[in-house]
Amino acid sequence: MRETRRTASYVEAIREATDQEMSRDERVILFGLGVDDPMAIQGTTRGLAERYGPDRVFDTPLSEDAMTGVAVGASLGGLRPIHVHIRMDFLMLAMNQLINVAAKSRYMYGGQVHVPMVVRSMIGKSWGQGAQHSQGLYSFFMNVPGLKVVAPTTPYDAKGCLIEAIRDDDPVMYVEHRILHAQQGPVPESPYTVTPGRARVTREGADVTLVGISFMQLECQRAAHYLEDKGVQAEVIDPIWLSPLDVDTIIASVAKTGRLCVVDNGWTTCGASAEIVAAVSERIGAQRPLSVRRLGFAPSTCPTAPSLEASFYPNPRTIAAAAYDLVEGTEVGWLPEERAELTDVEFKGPF
Amino acid sequence: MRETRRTASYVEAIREATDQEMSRDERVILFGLGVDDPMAIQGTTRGLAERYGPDRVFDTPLSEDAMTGVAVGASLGGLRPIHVHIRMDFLMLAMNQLINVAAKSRYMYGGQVHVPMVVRSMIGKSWGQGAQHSQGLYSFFMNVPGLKVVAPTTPYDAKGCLIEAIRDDDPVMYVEHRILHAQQGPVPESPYTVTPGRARVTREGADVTLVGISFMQLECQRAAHYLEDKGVQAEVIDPIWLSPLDVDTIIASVAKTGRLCVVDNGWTTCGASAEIVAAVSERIGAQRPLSVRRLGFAPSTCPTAPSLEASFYPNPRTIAAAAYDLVEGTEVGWLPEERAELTDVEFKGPF
Amino acid sequence: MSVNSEQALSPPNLSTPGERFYLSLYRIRHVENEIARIYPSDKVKSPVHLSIGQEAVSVGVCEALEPEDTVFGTYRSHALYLAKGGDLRAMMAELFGKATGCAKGKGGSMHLIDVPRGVMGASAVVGTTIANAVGYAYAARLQRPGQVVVSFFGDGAVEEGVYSESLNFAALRRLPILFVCENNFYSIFTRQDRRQAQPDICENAKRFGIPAERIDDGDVGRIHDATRRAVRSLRSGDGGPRFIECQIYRWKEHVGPNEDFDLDYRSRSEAEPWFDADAVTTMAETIDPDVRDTIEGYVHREVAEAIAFAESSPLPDPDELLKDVFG
Amino acid sequence: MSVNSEQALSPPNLSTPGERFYLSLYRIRHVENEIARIYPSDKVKSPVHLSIGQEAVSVGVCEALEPEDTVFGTYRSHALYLAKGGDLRAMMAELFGKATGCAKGKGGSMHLIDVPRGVMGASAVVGTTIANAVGYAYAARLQRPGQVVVSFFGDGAVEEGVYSESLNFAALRRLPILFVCENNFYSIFTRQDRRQAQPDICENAKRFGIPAERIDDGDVGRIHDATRRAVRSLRSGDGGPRFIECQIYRWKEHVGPNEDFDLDYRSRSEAEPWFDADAVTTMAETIDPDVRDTIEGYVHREVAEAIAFAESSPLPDPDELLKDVFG
Ligand SMILES: Cc1ncc(C[n+]2csc(CCOP(=O)(O)OP(=O)(O)O)c2C)c(N)n1
Ligand SMILES: Cc1ncc(C[n+]2csc(CCOP(=O)(O)OP(=O)(O)O)c2C)c(N)n1
Ligand SMILES: [Mg+2]
Ligand SMILES: [Mg+2]
Repeated sequence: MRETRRTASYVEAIREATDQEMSRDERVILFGLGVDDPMAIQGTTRGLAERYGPDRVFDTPLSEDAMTGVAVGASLGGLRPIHVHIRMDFLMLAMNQLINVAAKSRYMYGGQVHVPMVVRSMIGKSWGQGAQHSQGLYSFFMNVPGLKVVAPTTPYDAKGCLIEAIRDDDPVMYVEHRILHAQQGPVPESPYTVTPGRARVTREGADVTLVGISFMQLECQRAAHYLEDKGVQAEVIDPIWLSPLDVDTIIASVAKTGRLCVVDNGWTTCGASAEIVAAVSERIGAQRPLSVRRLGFAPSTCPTAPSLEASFYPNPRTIAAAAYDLVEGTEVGWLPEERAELTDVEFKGPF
Repeated sequence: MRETRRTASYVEAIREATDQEMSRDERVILFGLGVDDPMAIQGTTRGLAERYGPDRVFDTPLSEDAMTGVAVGASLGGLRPIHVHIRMDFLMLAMNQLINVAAKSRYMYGGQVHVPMVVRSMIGKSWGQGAQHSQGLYSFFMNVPGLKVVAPTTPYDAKGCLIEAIRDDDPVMYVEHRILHAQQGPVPESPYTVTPGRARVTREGADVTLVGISFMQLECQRAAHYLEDKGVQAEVIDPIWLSPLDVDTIIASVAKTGRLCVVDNGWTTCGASAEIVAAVSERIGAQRPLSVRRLGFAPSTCPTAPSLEASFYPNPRTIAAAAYDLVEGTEVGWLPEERAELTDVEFKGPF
Repeated sequence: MSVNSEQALSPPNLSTPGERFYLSLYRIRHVENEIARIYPSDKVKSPVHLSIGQEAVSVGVCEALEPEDTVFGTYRSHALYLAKGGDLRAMMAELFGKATGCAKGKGGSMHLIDVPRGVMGASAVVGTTIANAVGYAYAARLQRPGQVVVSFFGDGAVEEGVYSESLNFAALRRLPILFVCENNFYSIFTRQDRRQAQPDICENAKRFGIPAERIDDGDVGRIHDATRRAVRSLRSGDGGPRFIECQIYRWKEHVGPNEDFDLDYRSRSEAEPWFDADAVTTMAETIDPDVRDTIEGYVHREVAEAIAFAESSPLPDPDELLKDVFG
Repeated sequence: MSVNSEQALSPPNLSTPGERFYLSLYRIRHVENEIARIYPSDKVKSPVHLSIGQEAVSVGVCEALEPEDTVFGTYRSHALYLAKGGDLRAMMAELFGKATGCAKGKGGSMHLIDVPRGVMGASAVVGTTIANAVGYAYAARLQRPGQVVVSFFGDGAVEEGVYSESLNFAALRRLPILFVCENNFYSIFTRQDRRQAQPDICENAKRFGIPAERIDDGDVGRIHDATRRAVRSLRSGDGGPRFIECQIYRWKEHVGPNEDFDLDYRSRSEAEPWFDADAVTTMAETIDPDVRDTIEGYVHREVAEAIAFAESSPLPDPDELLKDVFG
């Protein structure tokens, strides 16, 4: 990680990465519903339409399927498109082009072409987003060879991973979480990249390994604080890239702690958490008993009532509780008292 | 399992299940590209258009997205549609309606409606099906609460699961493998159902547990024969239903064998095999070391050249080899000689 | 005017269609104004896409429907839900995330439903309910001849592939469905002509051989008449789908309770003619003042009562989280 | 006529456009007849969707293109690939699953590609390449003004949502793309009027404001002329997309080498007029017999050589399986 004194938000990190790459490489174009409108995709595209003009930055019709096909075709034609979706849920309209075309073109054409596109999409949470505005469906993209998947947590990684994604010659699914947009953190001004397939140990500890994906990385950090009260030292890992996935770093940690809790922003069944648990078990499960646990969305559709929604998601306290159970080897029933400084900033509109 | 002396093919089992349910319940309708054409979806819909007329059995425009929405809407309107796709790959065009609408309607409308639809889709293999005609993508549907998923292997289960799916009040993804269509087996004539969430132990053994999904169930049976040569007794399990998934039956077996090899018709990353391995590790991995392994599609797009395609898929010999390594606890490097009677029937056109 | 609370909750007896229209229009406007008023208190923990300014479409169409006819809407469906007879208290409770909500607090403002009144739901993903409405119409034709289905959607939905696919199938099978495009000229901040190569939506519908008619002034009477003609043809059998484009104007921001003319993507002067043609005001002027008082008084009490109901209703039971996933 | 093998492999010098057309038409026909002949031997381990009977479309259009123009096709693209100049040996090797194939044996008959000749691929999922062609045209307009893109698709693709979405975007942004609908009246076994409420495909295209022209007789000259007019407009700048519907007839079964009139979904009498109007035969009659012999002799040798090349080529190296997934 580079040193820097500059602090910026996740939004600004994305904006700056896009801006720098667009000015460096005129093949980079940016499009999607709303990229040039007054909201500017939460500010992440602010000013870019003015700077690079309507040929390189443009709003589109409501046509996710075709516009994804356009991104593929533009890539084949020599451009490097960034296609933005304000909700990951909408990618369900683009699955044919993503799974059947973008992921496969290089291979099924025998390496003669490549598809250097980036698809940005956002996971919603809270404030009544509900059934169709809340899903984290990146496990679909992890499943299919030919796509890369990245879900940065910090502003630092937001910038470095986006630059990496833009420069990458293969399609990259770049996953943002709406609550992360407000995060502040160190972000070097000049361009830099964050290498695919390298996880980061964000906190060291000997007792239990917490792997937190995207927004759940923050929740894991908070959970680690709660666990301190019980004398439990959690090691926390941010995979950053989900495909390629850095299993080695996770295994090194679990080899030490013997306990793994993967906390995801999606459902657990066949999810990223299933993959991580399975990969670890496959590699080192024969050597010693392993206490593993997945946490993610409750096995239901996301409800809108805040009282229900609260228990739909893992939170720092339930994560701490699950990790503590792993450490104790039994269901202890401990749930820490809520501490104000460890409460998540509530996301509130504009929608 | 019911006793019967009648033998029938997988194709006939599907046809008969559909026929019996359509005659029992006039709300059942059947549609999809080609259901009333001379190929009759490999024969699975033969004669039904003539018998039930064009209002209840109909071909459709090439409009997978809308026709899936039509199935949802017809369900809301009181019908029980069966929507057929000759390739699972084409479901990528229908993901919005499947994931965002069918799976969620009951919940997001507070239980006031339900969506009793069945989606039949087929996985292709061999004979140059290639990149876009070969995928087994059911892990996507397992991931999302609100959908049931079934992948029957035998003609017996093909019939019983389809009847169960049609009678089920929730959307069911019914997955067929093209190579299974030719399978023969006992199929009782009168209607019966195969209960969701119950796996079947198809062969008993004490040394290693093989879980084989859909067509890979056959390959696991064959692998078990190869393993006998090494004195290894494999226990083979067919999960039948992938959602709800019967983890208990698998765990009971692994508790006995200490070794688990899951063989799937899809990619392993975030696949059904990841789920099964993760669920087992989560439940009993803390008690004892577990040797677990996933086999599935190679981490590439499906190539057409037969020489490459052959190593894209697990086969009885590679399954046996992997299982033997689990038993020996190390990479032994054994690969059984091919035995003609254990070779798969090659699938050949009509396409 | 003083009534006791019993009376307050039974709707006034109205003698003319105009009065009925006014009740429905005024009621929707008042409900949404109240939502906008309450909104800053954060009691409504849900995005709200208000129909203020667009009420004439839902009212004009739904007044021409029978109770057993069925409608499908979008995330902007408060007006449609109410115009079709959807339960007001259940709607308010839904917005408040309460157990008594029309979706038990699980759906929110974007997924209103009232099955007995023929409101068959709404989607937050643009375009999806068009296909669902077509499928419902297929079922209706098979099982309940004479029933009419109406699919409401915005001008943005026309660009989605599912729209073309759905219209083709509906026309091919001559289904009893009325397509109503509520064309407010914008998808969020983007004008129609920046999204559609050929923005004549009626022409587009005719691509599928579907008779299409445009009402370009938001006149509730004209919308109603056009719907009656369409519904007559639909009910009588095999004529195939009909299409009405209603041009109309959204007064508030795309989502949320405020105006947004300061954002400069559209001008207040563009809106002025629509303010002037406001269906609620226009209709009010045609109603006898006493009847108007009765109507408005009734509405005020009904809405106040519904909000009180929503506020005092219990939260969903925690174990509701895992219910209704499967049957 | 006797030539040495060197000469045999360089194409004959042709003096008229008719001769050029004939070479291309005859060559495609002969290649596909050879594929059909070899097919029962199971050497071609791939589904084949033959264009026999439909060659005039690919030839008529591609003869009006420049080498740097780019085309996108479907799983039924042998004719398109060859007409645009795609490498024959690489195509045959691809069908045989060999390492020397145009996609190294990884794509098969349904995914032919020849980047230097401007054949940018083909998809087994109906409709998908339409959007890709539009995207390519977007890149072309930005980076290579004057380049023309052609999207080929069948009558079935018109029903897919992506078709409408793609035409709208192409028209909205006035992209340099020619849409060519190869209307052979069937999607597998299903006639167009059983799938499309309004089967006039040109009308449909015009709803997006795209000028559209129908060639209803499979005449290669008319197709060529229409394409030249369209291409002239596209190359000159901002006129926006063009559309040509070519009605044509598939002689063989949907997939595979045989006829299928015995299946009764269509009649031989429906096909007769198309057999009579066959572009290959018709064009042959206009060519000087000596030149014709030269052309046919060249083609026979070239095709035989290509098949021999394919047969003798090596299988892909086993470690190719995991290559080309990522760059
Ligand atoms: C498939 C899809 N794409 C994008 C969005 C984001 N979105 C929400 S509302 C909206 C505007 C749709 O405009 P229109 O159909 O005209 O309806 P209006 O809001 O004007 O009533 C958009 C683009 C969405 N919800 N679904
Ligand atoms: C999205 C999709 N749906 C269905 C199919 C199955 N299918 C393969 S070819 C074909 C026919 C398409 O007809 P048309 O576009 O007219 O092309 P033609 O085969 O006549 O050249 C169909 C339905 C497919 N490949 N892709
Ligand atoms: Mg609008
Ligand atoms: Mg066709």
